[in-house]
Order: sequence, then C-alpha cells, then structure tokens
Amino acid sequence: MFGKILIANRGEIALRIIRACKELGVKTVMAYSVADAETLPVMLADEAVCIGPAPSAESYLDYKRILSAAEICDVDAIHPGYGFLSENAHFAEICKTCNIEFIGPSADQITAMGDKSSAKKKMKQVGVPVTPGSDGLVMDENEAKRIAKVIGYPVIIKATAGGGGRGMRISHNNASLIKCYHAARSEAEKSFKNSAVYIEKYIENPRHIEFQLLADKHGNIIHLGERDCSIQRRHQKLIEETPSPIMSSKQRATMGAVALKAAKAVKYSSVGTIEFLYGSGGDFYFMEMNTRIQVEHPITEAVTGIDLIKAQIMSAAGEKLQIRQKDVKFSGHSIECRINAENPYANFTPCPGKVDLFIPPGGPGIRVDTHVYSGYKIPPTYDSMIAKLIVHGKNRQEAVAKCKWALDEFHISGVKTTIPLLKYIVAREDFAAGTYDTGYIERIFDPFLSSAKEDA
Amino acid sequence: MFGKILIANRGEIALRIIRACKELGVKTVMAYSVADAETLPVMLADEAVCIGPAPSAESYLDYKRILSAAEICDVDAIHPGYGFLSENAHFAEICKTCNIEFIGPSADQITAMGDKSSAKKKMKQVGVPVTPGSDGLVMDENEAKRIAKVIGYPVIIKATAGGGGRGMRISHNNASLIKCYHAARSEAEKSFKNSAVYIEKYIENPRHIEFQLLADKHGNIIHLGERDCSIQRRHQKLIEETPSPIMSSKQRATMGAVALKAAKAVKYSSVGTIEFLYGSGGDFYFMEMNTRIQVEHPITEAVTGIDLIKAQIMSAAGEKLQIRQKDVKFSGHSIECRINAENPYANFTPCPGKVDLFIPPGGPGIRVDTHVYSGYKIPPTYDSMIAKLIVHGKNRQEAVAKCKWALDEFHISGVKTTIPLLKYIVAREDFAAGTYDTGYIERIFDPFLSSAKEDA
Amino acid sequence: MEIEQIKAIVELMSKHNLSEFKVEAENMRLSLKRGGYDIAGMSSQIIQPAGTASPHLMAAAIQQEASKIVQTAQVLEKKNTIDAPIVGTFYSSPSPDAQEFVKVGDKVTPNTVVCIIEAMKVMNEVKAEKAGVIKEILVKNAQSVEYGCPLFVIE
Amino acid sequence: MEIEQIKAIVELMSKHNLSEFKVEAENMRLSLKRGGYDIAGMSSQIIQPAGTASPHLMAAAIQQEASKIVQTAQVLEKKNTIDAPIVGTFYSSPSPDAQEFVKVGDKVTPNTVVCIIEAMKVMNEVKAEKAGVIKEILVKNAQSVEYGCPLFVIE
Repeated sequence: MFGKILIANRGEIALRIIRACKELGVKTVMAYSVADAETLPVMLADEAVCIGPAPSAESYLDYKRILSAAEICDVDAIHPGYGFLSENAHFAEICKTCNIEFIGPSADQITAMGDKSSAKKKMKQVGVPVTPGSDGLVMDENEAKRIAKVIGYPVIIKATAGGGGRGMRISHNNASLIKCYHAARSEAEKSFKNSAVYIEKYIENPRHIEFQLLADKHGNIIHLGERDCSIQRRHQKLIEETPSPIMSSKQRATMGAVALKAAKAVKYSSVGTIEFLYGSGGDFYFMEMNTRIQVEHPITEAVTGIDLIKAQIMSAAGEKLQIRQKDVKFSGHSIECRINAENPYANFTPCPGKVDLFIPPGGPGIRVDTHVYSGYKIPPTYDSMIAKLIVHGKNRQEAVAKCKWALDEFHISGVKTTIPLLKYIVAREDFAAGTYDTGYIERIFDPFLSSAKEDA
Repeated sequence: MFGKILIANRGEIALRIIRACKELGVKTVMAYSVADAETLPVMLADEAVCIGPAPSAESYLDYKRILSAAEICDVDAIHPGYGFLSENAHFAEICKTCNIEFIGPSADQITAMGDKSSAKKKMKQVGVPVTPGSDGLVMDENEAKRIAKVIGYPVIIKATAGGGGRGMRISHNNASLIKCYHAARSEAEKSFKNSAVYIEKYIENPRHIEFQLLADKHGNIIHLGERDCSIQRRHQKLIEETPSPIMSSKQRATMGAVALKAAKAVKYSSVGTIEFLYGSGGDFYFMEMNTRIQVEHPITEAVTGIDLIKAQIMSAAGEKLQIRQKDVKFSGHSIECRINAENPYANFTPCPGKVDLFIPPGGPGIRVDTHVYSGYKIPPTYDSMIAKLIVHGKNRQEAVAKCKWALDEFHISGVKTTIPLLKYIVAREDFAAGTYDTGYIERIFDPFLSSAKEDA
Repeated sequence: MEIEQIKAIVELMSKHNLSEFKVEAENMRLSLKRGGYDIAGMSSQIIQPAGTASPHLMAAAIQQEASKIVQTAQVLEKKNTIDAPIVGTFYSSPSPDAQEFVKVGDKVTPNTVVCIIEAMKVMNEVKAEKAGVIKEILVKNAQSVEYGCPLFVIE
Repeated sequence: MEIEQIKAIVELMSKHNLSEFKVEAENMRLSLKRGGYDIAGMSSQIIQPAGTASPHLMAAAIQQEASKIVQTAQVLEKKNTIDAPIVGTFYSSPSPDAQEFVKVGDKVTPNTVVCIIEAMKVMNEVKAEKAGVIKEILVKNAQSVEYGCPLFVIE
C-alpha cells in the first residue's frame, strides 16, 4: 500500500478521498489553488500545498505544478478525482515517467477509451453493440448526408473530443443536417480545440444506464450493477439511482457481461464505468467509457457495501481484488440527488457566493458528501456542485420517501440551489413509478416553473 | 396506521421520530416549550404547539398540557421519545383513558418493569438470573447488615425508583454500609421523592450488555442482538457498539433467549431493552428493563437494517411483526459516540450557549443524528447531549477507523464538547482491542487529562 | 475581572475604534460591541405558527418575510396583551348561551375572569392578571390556542 | 492576563492595522476585532502549514494560535515581498558552489534574477518583478516552497 498520496482535486471528492485514505492508513497531501485555501479538504489532509492561483489552467489542470508538488512532498501516488486531469492520458504517462503511480487506469487504457470515435470502433470489433453510425469521423457535408441516408433520421452529430453536451446536435431531416453539422463542428472547435465530429443514429427518449466496473492489475474484473442516470438536464446528471427501476436481474446479467467484455477489450485495470443508451425496446448501445471514479459512485457503494475509493486505491497499489462476481450482493435501493449552486428558476445560472446557513439532513439511510459548511464561500471558478445527498432504503419506495424528507430538511441559504427542482421531481408520480428517460427534465420543466408560480 | 401523532419530546429524538413518520405517511405535531421554539423539529413537523415555558415540569413533564395539545390537534397517538414521560405508567394510563394511543408498552408493562425491586423479584421467579441481593426493599440498617453478610461484600445499594446513578452507593465493608445506606436513601428521596432502596451483590468491573427487543401486540417478540454500553461515566453511556467485542454467537443466542424470557414474563408489546451486567467469567445478571426506545438504538438499526422507530410506531398501531427471529441478520459493526455539550476538562460541566460553527462529518458509513446547526443556542434547561455520531463498518476495525476520522472532522465551536475525550478513547489500543468494562473511563481519565496538557 | 480593567478596555476600544471585544475566563464571559444590534435575543418569545421556519434561522438565512415582521411587532407590544397560560380551547363565555366574559371597552382588574381555556375536559378560568381596558379580542370563540398565545389587547 | 498586556496588544493592533486578534489560553479566551473589513478574503494567500485549520474557520472557532499571528503579519506586509510564482524547491544560487543571486542589502531591478525554483527537474529563474533593496531572505536554500510563499522582503 502507498505511504502517502497527493490529491489533485478539490471539493467533496477530495474530502471523500481523504476519508478513504484515513481508513487505509495512507497519508494525504492536498494540492490546492488559492481559491480553495479555506476548504475542509485542505484542513483535513495531513499536508497541503498551494499550487497556483484560482484558474484551473494554472492550478488543477497544470500537471507541472501538480507534479512539482508531488515531488517536494515525496508522495507515492496521485489521485486525480473526477474532472480536471482524471482522464488525461498524457498526465497518466508523465506520472509513470516520474515514478509516481497514477490512481486510475494506464495511459494506454485512457487513450483507447478517451477518443469516442475510435472507442466505438474498438467496441464494434469485440462485439459490443454500438449505435449505428459513421465508422469514425465525418469529414464533410456530403459524407454526413450519405450516412444519414443509410442509418435513417433522426441522427445525432457529436464531437469526438466532446462531453457535457457540447459539440452535439440532433437533426431530423436533410434540411437541418448541414446546419447542425457545422454548428457542432464550430462548437467543438471552440470547446475542445478539435472540430472533428461523428454521426450516429439518434435513439429517442432512451434511458442512460451505466455499469460500474472494478478491476485490478492482475486481470480480475467484476461489475457492481447498473446506475440509472436518465434524469439529466442538457447531459448533466441530476438524479441517479440503483437498481434501475426497469432492470430485471436477467437483463442486468446480460448488460453486465457486455460491460465486462468492453472493459476487457482494453485490459482495463481500475474503477471505471461503461455508459449505455437503453432504448424503449430493451435494446442497448455502448455510449462511452468513463475511465475514472464518477460523481454518482456512492449509490453503488450503498447497495453493494463496497467502498469504491478504497478499492480504487488498493487496485492502483497492485493489490488483488478480494471479491468475485458471484460474491457481489445487492441490498436495497439507493438514490443520489445532486445539489448544485444554480438557480433552477433562472436558466440554472450558477450562484457562487457565501452560504449563510448550511444544515444537511441526517438520520437513518442518509449520507451527505459535501465540502460546504455555514459561512463557506463558493468560488465562481469551479463546478457548481456543492453537495450530494445519497439515500439508502430497503426498497425503492422507502428510498424515494427518504429523498423527500431529506430534501425538505436540507437547508441552504445565501445561494440558490437545485433543491426546489429535486423536491419537485421526487414528489411526482411518474418519478415514483420510475417512468422517465433522458427527456424527462425537459418535459417536466415548464410544469415545475408553473408550480413555483402557484406556490408564490 | 395512525393519521397523526403528537411528539412529546425535543431535540434529536423528536427529529428522529418526525423522519420515521414522514416515511410512514403519518402527520406529526410537535409539542414544544418556549425554549425550543427555534429548533429543527418544531420547524419540520407538520404542526407545532407551544405547551409551556422552558422548565420541563411545566412543559415536557406536564401530562395535562401535553394531552390538551393532543386534543386540540386531534392526534391518534403520542410518541414520548426517551426520558420525560416515556416510562411513566400513569401517563400511559391517562392516554388510554383519553383514547389516545401511547406509543410504547402498556401501563401495566411499564409498572411491572419500572419498579426495579419488584421487577427483579419477577425475573427471579421466571428463571432469569439476577444478582444475589435483598428480596425487595431494605427497610432498615439491621436488615442491610444481615443481607450484606449473606451475599458478601462488595455490595451496592440502589434506589428502587432510581436511574442515571442517582441514589446509588457501593460499600466494601460493615463500617461504610450504614453511611452508604442512608446516603443512598436521602439522595433517592431528593431525586425521585421515593427513598426506598434495595441491596445487591456488587459485580466488580462488569460489562454493560443490553439486548434490543422488538414485540407486537399479538404475542410476537424477537431480539435484535446486543449492544455493549460499558463505556460509561457515572452510569452515563458515552460510547456504545454492536456486536460486543466479547460476544460469541453462542453466548448471544443464550442471552437473547433469556432477554426474551424476561420480556415475555410481562407480555411485553413494544420496543424495549433488557440490560445485563456481564461478569468477567461470562456470568450475566438481569439489571433492568428500559420500556422505551433508547438513545443508542441507531447502532442496532445499522447492523440489522431494521428501522426501530418505524417498527415501534407500527407495533403501537397494532400491526404484526413482519420479521421472525430467524430472519434477523447482523451485518458489519456499528459504534455510537455521544457528543455532549460538556467540558471533559472541567468535571463535565454542561456548556449551554451558542454553537458558532457546527460541521458534522459525512461520507460512507457515517450517520449523524442531531438537532444542532451553526448558530443554534443550546438551552441550559435540558439534557446536554447535542449529537450522536453513528458509524457502520464492514468489521470492528473499519468501524473504529471511521470513528477516528469522523471525530477528527466533527467541528463544533462556541461550546465545549465531549469530542476530545471520545477521540482519546477511540485512538487507544485497549479500545481497539475491545478490552474495557464499566470502570474504563474512570481508569483512563487521568491519562486523558495528562495527554491534553502535553498537547497544550 | 475588575471594573477598572473593563473601563480601561472600553476606553481602549473607543480610542482605537474597536468594534468588538470579548473575553472569556473561568466562570465569566464578557462581550462588548460597538454598532450593530443583535436580533437573536428577542426572537425566542415570538409566537410561532406551526411548521414555519423559526425567526432565528430566518435571521441567519436572511430570508425574513413580511408576515414575520408583524409578529415581531406583536412581540414588542407583548406587555399590552393577556396571553394564554395553558394550551387548550378558548371560550369567550361560560356557556354557549351565556354572555361573553368581557367585551371590547370593558374595564378589567387583575382578578377579572376574561375567558375560559378548556384543557382535558377541564374548564380553566383565565384572569386578566393586570388592570386596564380591553382594546381588542385576538382569538375567536372555540379556537385552539397554544401556550403564550396573545388573547386580548389591554391598555 | 493583565490590563497592561491587553493595552499593549491593542496598541500593536492599531499600529499594525490588524483587524482581529484572538488568543486562547487555559481557562481564558480573548478576541479583538478592528473595523468592518473581512480578513477572509486575504487569508487565501497565507502560507498554510499542512493540516491546520484555515484562518476563516479559525475565526469562527476562536482558536487562533500564536504562530498564526506571525503569518497574519506577513500577509499584511505582503506588498513588500517577492513571492514564489510556482511550487517547487528554492535555490539561492545557480549551483551549490556558486555565489547567491542576491544578498541582504543588494539593490535589485525588476529584471534581476533573485533565485531559482526547481519544478520537475527544471530550474526556473525567478525575477524580482519590482525594484528595491533586499531587506531579508525568508527561506533557506533547498527549502520547498508552495505557490505564493514570500521569499524576500524588499523595500
């Protein structure tokens, strides 16, 4: 096991990693920016090093500063958390060169899965179902039209370097295709400095079902069931749950096996997630692989009893998986609600600023992962997620009931948050029935705004 | 199921009951004193009624005011929590007369177990082991001397109406016996308006092992394993855990069966606890029965997955137990640390006042039950317990590790708390080894004070 | 701590434009401030409608509503009301057919019975406890009242 | 604590324009503040010893340590220092045998190289970025420095 690791991240995930390390007996060093000097992870780590000013490019994204901090603190490994450098193959490679373990997959594995277009090609080769579409990048308008004709409308144009919905356009006919093609390219260029796009059949109103994987460096790999992350707004997940309300254990076994096949194709050796689009007919397609720990990992922890961050660190340290696929038992139902400092009534404008009073809920089956406290100042520089509420109930009904009272109790003043929208969703009958898909928030958003007006 | 219940309590347990009711779909009314107007339970209940001024005698202990509130709010039942009227047979009786369900055992059951001396007699009759001692009350000095001679020193003199260590004296010889006898009587008179005492053999350095029971009104009763509450200061529990580090599953089955026998003797029909003294030779003796929910119930919830407050309310509503003894499965290890607003460096002086900043820990396996938040003013009128930290780990080692980091993270400023003492204990090797008894805190207290001076 | 010490501290604060001074010693706490007053101390006596956020939390949360302010005003005028000494049901007259105990404009002495509050089937007579003229009756007949609820305005 | 001590502290605060002073000793707490401005905004540049509480939380927790006060003083005088632009290892001279880049008393221009900070095996020359006279060297040769760490006092 490592003696000391550096945490190249911030906020709740940094705190989460510190907690895991304390249980493992591993010392921690927080690499932090000036904006995060007064945060809980910086206080609670064994050591803390300021690596740069607030902008990510000069701190959390600057691998030179992070590695320099790692060197002066003499750490064995670096945990990248999620976001920032967590899926950066170049960073993983340099860590290796510096003889510092990157807590995650190898640079090769990241590269193989990082480029969505080539990842899709690879998956197709090994027999993982992918959505029909272009075999690789689409270089001009004519090719776009030809492909659309073959696979049929609607189609979706996606940036190969994309994520978070940027560089993405849906077209329903020839008329809009060319416009969408160029719009996606120019957005991709702006966002990722890479204008390359590919085209796929657009699956209407699918569910987003992802499988959590856990692997070691000795060829062992298991899946820990699925997470249903269909409740998204512009491809940003808002509520996740496991098990999915529509998943049978037979379908879980089938999709789990496919997810394992996908990961084995790149000899995957860490925690990771295979994301699928799940059609209304039970058909499913490989979407992408996230080669890192995910925000929503705690719901899988709740139902499996497995600490994923500890497992990830142990895997990076070369330890063998202690658990076989047949030992994985699922118990109860877990739901995560993401609380962002955004105003849902004003187009989700981020609301940085001082949190006057922060009272998280407690009690049975409630877990809150947050770095926020009364008086904390949310910097405008980073992600707007300020807390994750994770509930665990005996069954889905109890878990939904816990979401309701826990959200009612959650008191955050001083900044606007997504809590009103979350409360609105978990109180709805269609949510209780589990009948939702990735178009859900868009459909219920106007009723939500109207209900708020009625309340006022 | 009840439509609406009144909560005749305050603080964290009131909040705990509200949470359970929200899951059950039962409306809640908080009966509160002027001192508690600004508390979370008052805000989070469906209704709230101020019943009187701060002193308990004119509010939480005044059954007339509570029943009047219950009547004007038209509730079906009253939950008494713990303390206050929770073990008051008279109150349970009046509730019945008023056609309001008392959420707890019947007045008869409370009476049968409430008087310690007669409870002991009854237990002896049905074959539950009790400590050798007087058959009932000891009326004068000569009888005291006679009994002491028979059972042998050391002996303990206890108030029959007692609790919390008041009206209790230990004597090691004839010389001190008479003095102790009178001291116990006068303290009992002062504390409980009942000077009656009894005498028992004093078990030196025993463990305090209690069994959680769950019963319905249809004759079904099960036990949910033991809790080891040996870490006490002056009979006030400070740390509780389950399973006990010294309990074998065979011994658990034996003692569990005895606990069930004890409760069946009074046809017990609610949640309750049988407390045993556990000698160093594995011998155990019935100490008393608590005919109510206990502060430390969450650790049993953690390892069994059973919500005891919901179970208690369902039992009071006449529902049958859904679970048999053989269905009870224990999973992992749970520890509770009680955080009191007391200064452990100054003889545990209570520290009421404003909590400037309150940051509870979060993350996997952490539960915090509290009514406190940043800015909350702890009134001087009531109990000093302000939070319960409950951890749940795969095994004892993981649970102890979680206690350590969670206590390190727990930030409470403005008032002194028991956190430094808790941190000191959970970091000790003898605690890690599970070798402690009810004399533990007394023995480690001077080293604790010295370590604090070294730190300073 | 001696008064001379405190005096010296106050002078120092004034001279050096300190806004706050606190000292806490064994069995003793002292807190001085210049400018800005503390609302929290007043809030505990506010009559609380069921289920709404407390004034304290509200203050902290900076989300005071208009309705709250009225209540605060009531609190500030509290010395001019007769309040419910117990929780129960308010009756303005001894029986449904009988005359009210008091009407607006009536003079009352501390011993005047002004209403009945029924608690647990017992009719409890409520006395004015102060002398004056009834200016307003704040609750309706047969209405539920909680402890401390203002019943009458008296002048 | 004697009044003379408090007086001395207050005078120090006034003189050095400190906004806050807190001390906690056995059985005793003392907290002083000046003016309405928020120290928290500045504190982010304080060099933070690993594992200690942040100034902001500290203020709330009223548990300031003596060592912190020195740091606060450093922060207030920050305009007169040359700070580390990157995290790494400080070297006062180009090689172990060579002369230091600057000594106390040396005049520097913005372009004067005052030290090297090694990061990832790369030697980064640090320039003064302001003109003045080196008054003090705050870090030792081969010492690790984090971003923003004051290296030299300059006047």
